[in-house]
Amino acid sequence: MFDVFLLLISAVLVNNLVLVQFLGLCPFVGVTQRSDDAISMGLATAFVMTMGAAVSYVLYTFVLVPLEMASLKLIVFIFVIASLVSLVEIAIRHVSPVLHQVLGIYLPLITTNCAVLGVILIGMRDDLDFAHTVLYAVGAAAGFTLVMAIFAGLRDRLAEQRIPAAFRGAPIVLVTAGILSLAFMGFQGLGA
Amino acid sequence: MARTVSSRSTPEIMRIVAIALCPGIVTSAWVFGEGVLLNVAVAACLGIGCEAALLRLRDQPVAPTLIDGSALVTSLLIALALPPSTHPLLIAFAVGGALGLGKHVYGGLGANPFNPAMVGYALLLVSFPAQLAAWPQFEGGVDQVTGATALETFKHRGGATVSDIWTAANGFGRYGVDGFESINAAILVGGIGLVAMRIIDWRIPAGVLGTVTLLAAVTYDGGSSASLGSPAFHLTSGAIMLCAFFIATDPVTCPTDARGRWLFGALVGALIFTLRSYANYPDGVAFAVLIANAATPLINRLEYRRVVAQ
Amino acid sequence: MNRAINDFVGGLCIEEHKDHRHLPSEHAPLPQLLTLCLSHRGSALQSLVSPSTAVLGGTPIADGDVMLHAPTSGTVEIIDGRWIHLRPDGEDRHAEPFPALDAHVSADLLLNRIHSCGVVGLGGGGYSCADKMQQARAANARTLIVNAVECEPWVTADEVLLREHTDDVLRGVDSLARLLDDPKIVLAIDPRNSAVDRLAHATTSRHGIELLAVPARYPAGSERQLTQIVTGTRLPAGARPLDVGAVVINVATAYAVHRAIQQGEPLTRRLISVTGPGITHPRNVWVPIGYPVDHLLAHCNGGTNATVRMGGPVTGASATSDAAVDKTTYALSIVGPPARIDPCIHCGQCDAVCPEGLSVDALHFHADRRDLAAVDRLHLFDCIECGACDLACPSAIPLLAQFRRLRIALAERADAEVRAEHARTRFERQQRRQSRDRAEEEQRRIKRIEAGRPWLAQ
Amino acid sequence: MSNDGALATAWRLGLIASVVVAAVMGVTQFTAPAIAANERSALIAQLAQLTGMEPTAMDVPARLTTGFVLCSTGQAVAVERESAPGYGGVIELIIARDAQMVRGVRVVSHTETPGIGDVIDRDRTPWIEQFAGLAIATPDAWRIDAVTGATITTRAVVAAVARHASTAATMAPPRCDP
Amino acid sequence: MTAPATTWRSAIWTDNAAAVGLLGLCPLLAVSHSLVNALGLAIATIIVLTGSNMVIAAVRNLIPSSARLPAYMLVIAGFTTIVVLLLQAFAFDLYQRIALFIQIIVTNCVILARAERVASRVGVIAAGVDGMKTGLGFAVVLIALGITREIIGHGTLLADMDLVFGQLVVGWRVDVFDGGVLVAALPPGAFILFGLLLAARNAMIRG
Ligand SMILES: Cc1cc2nc3c(=O)[nH]c(=O)nc-3n(C[C@H](O)[C@H](O)[C@H](O)COP(=O)(O)O)c2cc1C
Ligand SMILES: Cc1cc2nc3c(=O)[nH]c(=O)nc-3n(C[C@H](O)[C@H](O)[C@H](O)COP(=O)(O)O)c2cc1C
Ligand SMILES: Cc1cc2nc3c(=O)[nH]c(=O)nc-3n(C[C@H](O)[C@H](O)[C@H](O)COP(=O)(O)O)c2cc1C
Ligand SMILES: Cc1cc2nc3c(=O)[nH]c(=O)nc-3n(C[C@H](O)[C@H](O)[C@H](O)CO)c2cc1C
Ligand code: SF4
Ligand code: SF4
Ligand code: SF4
Ligand code: SF4
Ligand code: FES
Repeated sequence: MFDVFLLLISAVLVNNLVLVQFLGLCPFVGVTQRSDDAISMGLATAFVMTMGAAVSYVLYTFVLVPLEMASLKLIVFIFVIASLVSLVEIAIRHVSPVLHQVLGIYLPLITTNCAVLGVILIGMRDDLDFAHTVLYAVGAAAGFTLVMAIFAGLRDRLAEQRIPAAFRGAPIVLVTAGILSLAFMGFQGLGA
Repeated sequence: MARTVSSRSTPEIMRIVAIALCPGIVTSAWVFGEGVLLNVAVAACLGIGCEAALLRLRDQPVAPTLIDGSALVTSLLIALALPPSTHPLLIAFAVGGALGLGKHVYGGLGANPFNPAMVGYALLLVSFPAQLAAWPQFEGGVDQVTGATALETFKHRGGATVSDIWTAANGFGRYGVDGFESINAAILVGGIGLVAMRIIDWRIPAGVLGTVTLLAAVTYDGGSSASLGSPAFHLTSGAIMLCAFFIATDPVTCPTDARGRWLFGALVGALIFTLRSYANYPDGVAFAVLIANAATPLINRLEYRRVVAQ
Repeated sequence: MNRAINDFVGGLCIEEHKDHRHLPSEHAPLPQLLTLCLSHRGSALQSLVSPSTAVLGGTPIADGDVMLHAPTSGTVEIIDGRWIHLRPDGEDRHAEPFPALDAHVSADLLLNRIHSCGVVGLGGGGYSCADKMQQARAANARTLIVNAVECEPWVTADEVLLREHTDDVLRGVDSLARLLDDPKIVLAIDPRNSAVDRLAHATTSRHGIELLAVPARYPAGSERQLTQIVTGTRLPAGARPLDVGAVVINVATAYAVHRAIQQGEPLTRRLISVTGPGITHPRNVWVPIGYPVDHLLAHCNGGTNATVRMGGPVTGASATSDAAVDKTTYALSIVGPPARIDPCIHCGQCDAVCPEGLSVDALHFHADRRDLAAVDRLHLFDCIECGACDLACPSAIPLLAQFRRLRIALAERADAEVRAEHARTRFERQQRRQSRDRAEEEQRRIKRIEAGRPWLAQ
Repeated sequence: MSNDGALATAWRLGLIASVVVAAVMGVTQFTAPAIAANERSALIAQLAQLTGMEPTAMDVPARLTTGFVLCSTGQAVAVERESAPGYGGVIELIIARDAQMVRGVRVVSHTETPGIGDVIDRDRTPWIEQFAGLAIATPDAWRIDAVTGATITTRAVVAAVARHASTAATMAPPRCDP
Repeated sequence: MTAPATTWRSAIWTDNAAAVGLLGLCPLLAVSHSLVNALGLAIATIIVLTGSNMVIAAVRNLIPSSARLPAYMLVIAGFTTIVVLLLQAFAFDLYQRIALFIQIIVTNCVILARAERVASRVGVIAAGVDGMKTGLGFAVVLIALGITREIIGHGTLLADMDLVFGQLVVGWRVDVFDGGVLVAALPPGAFILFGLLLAARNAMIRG
């Protein structure tokens, strides 16, 4: 139980996907202009991330490796993610049109979000078993959603007119992300 | 409009905050020697020079903005957070980081989302952690042997009990005479002055100190070696008072209304306790404040409301 | 005198600066020219006189939502559609007043008299007194609140009027009370007011007027806040006192009602404070409506139009160079040199004092960027323009002035839509606009995102 | 879209997929030996560094377990894991020793403060090489200075290695399996 | 058919996908703490971009328009895998340092964008050149950030270059100053320094 907690803390805070691992930065800087967009994107990604990690683990361990086709893993994972995104979209549309309205437009974007693939690959690199892979994915996804929400809040002040011209737009976004990442350095050692 | 009531202006507020830091500075100098005053002098000069340079770089009028005094407050807080006689280049790094990256890239006074002093301090701490651990061995205050502060000893307490740490650690006189307790007490005095003058909102220090006390009390087991420290230990060590009264209260970077401020104070307190107890850097203050700053817009948004029933 | 047991939220204590409260009122000499505006609270008045007509004081010269009378005898000189210029002949002859009405006339007669004497709210709002009472009757209002609070610093006109004409004001209140069905009458006043003793004396001999000491906090005199103090009910956004069965009447209005009913005299002059930090001798002066501001300032040895505000120093708006006193001008405030303005430090003082609980600093932030949608969302239109935020702001940011400008901008935008869509109710229009905006924004957002690169649309 | 169209699309996509998969598998076949060799020589190089020996490919087992004995030119060296409670968490070590002495120590993973505690990382400083050649029987006589500023980290490592050594000294020395 | 006019100047300076569009940020920030890593990733990215662009251009008439994206993704993933395998075979040490982010080239949005916008419309050569240009733009940013972070963060320049260029360049390492400012090599430094570089670029463009 305790190590589950530690794994989650590590994935959410200490080794935060975005701020420490550098994964999922495109949506982080791209879809955080509005809070509700950011949170919806975070949730949609979280879903695909968790499912993707689980399915990929199974496919890799029980299909690719026995067939000695491990080197096809990138191709397979990318298609797992893309199919999941489509499946999820269809499923959501049928089950809950409301949810579909909220998440629908973000789903296609997730295919090129490297965080999803990154989480799968990291789980594999660290030799996590199935349960830990899924747990790690849940934690990473939660960390992703958390910083999406935080950053969306911060962006209001980044529209301040007094920001020096050279810093407007991307530079100030990056500096702010840097300071946020600096703040997250404080979690170093937590749960270790 | 012209002022019709004698409320204090922003520059006056900044000056009063700087003055309220003086008991802390003096006590710190008494405890750790004149190296503290050197820090303060260097930081203040660098801070004002840096602010002027940045204003010029931004094509802003220098003189009127310089006298708003916020750069001075930033510099003094940095000076107090550093070990005595820190190398001027390191101070320059922190002050430059604070005013440049922490404040002026966002457009100067009032526009920054993060506490500038803590941005500068954290940049320095992460870059030169060894140099920032160099607090002088404190007995007599002169001999410049470095030693672990109580918080570091606490961090890696091995078999030591809380009271071992208290008596053994550098700068701890256990209630009273010398060390971090007296510095924290002096800062508390200045902080209470600010509360009394209504320059800071009492809810923030109350939230910070209350949460730290509460968490420490709940987890306190009588002081065994596995304890996370007693409430008294947490309330007298490190930068806790500085944080509660001077840092977390920076109006620019904390929420604007009462409920938000309670929440913010509690968040800072909980983070300090957690980071002190479990994370790598000994005093989690800077990181706790920066993280809470990041949450401030969200907290404020909770409060975008009308009190009136619609 | 009773102390109020209820209080309003927000607000702040300020220094009063009311030493001139003890001076007797004065009379201003007739000026060369009176300027009377042909619009009242945004709606036009029809002129009843033609150019170069000679008129007597008290002659009706314009009609519309309210009536306007000539303050003195003289010649009507120019009418350019917006203004009537009256050049006094210096003799100050007056037309025959209406007959006094006794205590038993019908309510309709009373209301009629109040209307034909041009009585409007003199507390600053300027709403037609007859209309307000008519509505109060229709809504069966049970509480009549007489507003003698005068919470603006530096302003003492109501106080001096109340002290010098205590009984007349109370008679006016009686007349108004007669229009309602045995209402509870509350005279709300700041306990420091110099008329308190006389009032206490005068009200002991009467029944049914409660003298209530309100909290000495700005803006206790604002009707929404005052209603909460008196009734204990906080008014919801957009509600008026009448919605909780109360009607609020200013003391000067009550006095004007008395003059109209018992003296038959139209409203053509009022007592105003010429005051503020920029003048050596603040005082209270009776002036005819239409008195040019520059003339009055010269008479009182203070300031120029550039430094004067129409109204109190807190809520008053800057005067134009040709401004003149109108019925709602309760003070002219000469302000000192402008203070140094610092950036907003998000200290939250303004939010803490805002009696309407607005997120003022957020409003300011979005107002700076002229983000009209955001300020609308943050309830700019619930701002009562009290200026408490200005008083609290350590950076001396002119928040109220900014909000007023913004409201005008928003109102103009709304006006443009009204013209485009013809007459529909504001409610419906807003509803539709909101849902359309939402749909359009959604469309745009979907397009942006479907382009695969929402982040490029910085 | 008509069925024909869909079918054609599927066919063409299938074709592209087959070509890509074939290409990848081809390159896999082509590079597999080199990659395997690289992986092995990297491992061997690491073991050489750790133990101070020059093991040949034949000496190194195909799959490493957490503890194993490396045999090279008749010498037997035990390579084992150990952990130390550092400043910021657990430090994972790998220790090589023979019957008499410590052959080498490396840090596998740690969460010490960057810039302070990471002196133990061979990529940063050679501090950890001091252990090579110390007698396992007499850990008390080791003279390894703690690093100022990283006292806790370095002491923890020294203590862990010493503990490991003294336990090892009481056990049977590593032997080469026939 | 004329190729979409992407000039070298626009690909590298004015419309640089990484600098202007903030696309493909993850690998950029993650591997730029030293120049050698940055170079390694830059070269790999250029190869994938150029290769996939050329292949897609070559088979563009074969690709059914309704299944464009899966087809592009197939090609890109195939190319990335091949580069991964080649690196493992011929530059193993380098690969080990940047393994994760080499694989993540698959999801680099710039590559997909070029496939869609250019490779599907022009000839093989033009598509290849476009891929080179775009890749070079990415590489320039990577290298600039790599240099900055290596100098500030480690106080060195060109350290470990042998991982890319072999034994020839072992002596190239320059020690600029002692120690370095650690934060530059850590995650916060990546964000902040890239922000500062972009600000400098903005300032230069504005003149
Ligand atoms: C901020 C503010 C302060 C006010 N203060 C007073 C006051 O002190 N006395 C007063 O009579 N009216 C004051 N008013 C106007 C009252 O809200 C209200 O309009 C008036 O009392 C109604 O009476 P009337 O219609 O007779 O003018 C204030 C309004 C505002 C917005
Ligand atoms: C799932 C998905 C993700 C995409 N992500 C990106 C991206 O991150 N950046 C990008 O430029 N194009 C991306 N594209 C491609 C765009 O949809 C679009 O085709 C490309 O930007 C060319 O559009 P334009 O010519 O209108 O600029 C993506 C496409 C898909 C299907
Ligand atoms: C930010 C910071 C990080 C630290 N990190 C470590 C560390 O990783 N390892 C360690 O042993 N000590 C660490 N310390 C502890 C101090 O360096 C401490 O002063 C030292 O370990 C004990 O002092 P001494 O070496 O003079 O006995 C850290 C201290 C600070 C302030
Ligand atoms: C009560 C109070 C506390 C302050 N605390 C800080 C602080 O912790 N750090 C800092 O850089 N500036 C502080 N300042 C100064 C100033 O508000 C700060 O530099 C702004 O963030 C600059 O925009 C403080 C000012 C006041 C009035
Ligand atoms: S301003 Fe507010 S807090 Fe201060 S004295 Fe007045 S009521 Fe009390
Ligand atoms: S306030 Fe001035 S402009 Fe408005 S109606 Fe009155 S006199 Fe005319
Ligand atoms: S002027 Fe408006 S915003 Fe300011 S305190 Fe008054 S009601 Fe609130
Ligand atoms: S009182 Fe002034 S400085 Fe403070 S938050 Fe409000 S506007 Fe900003
Ligand atoms: S490169 Fe990571 S999300 Fe685009």
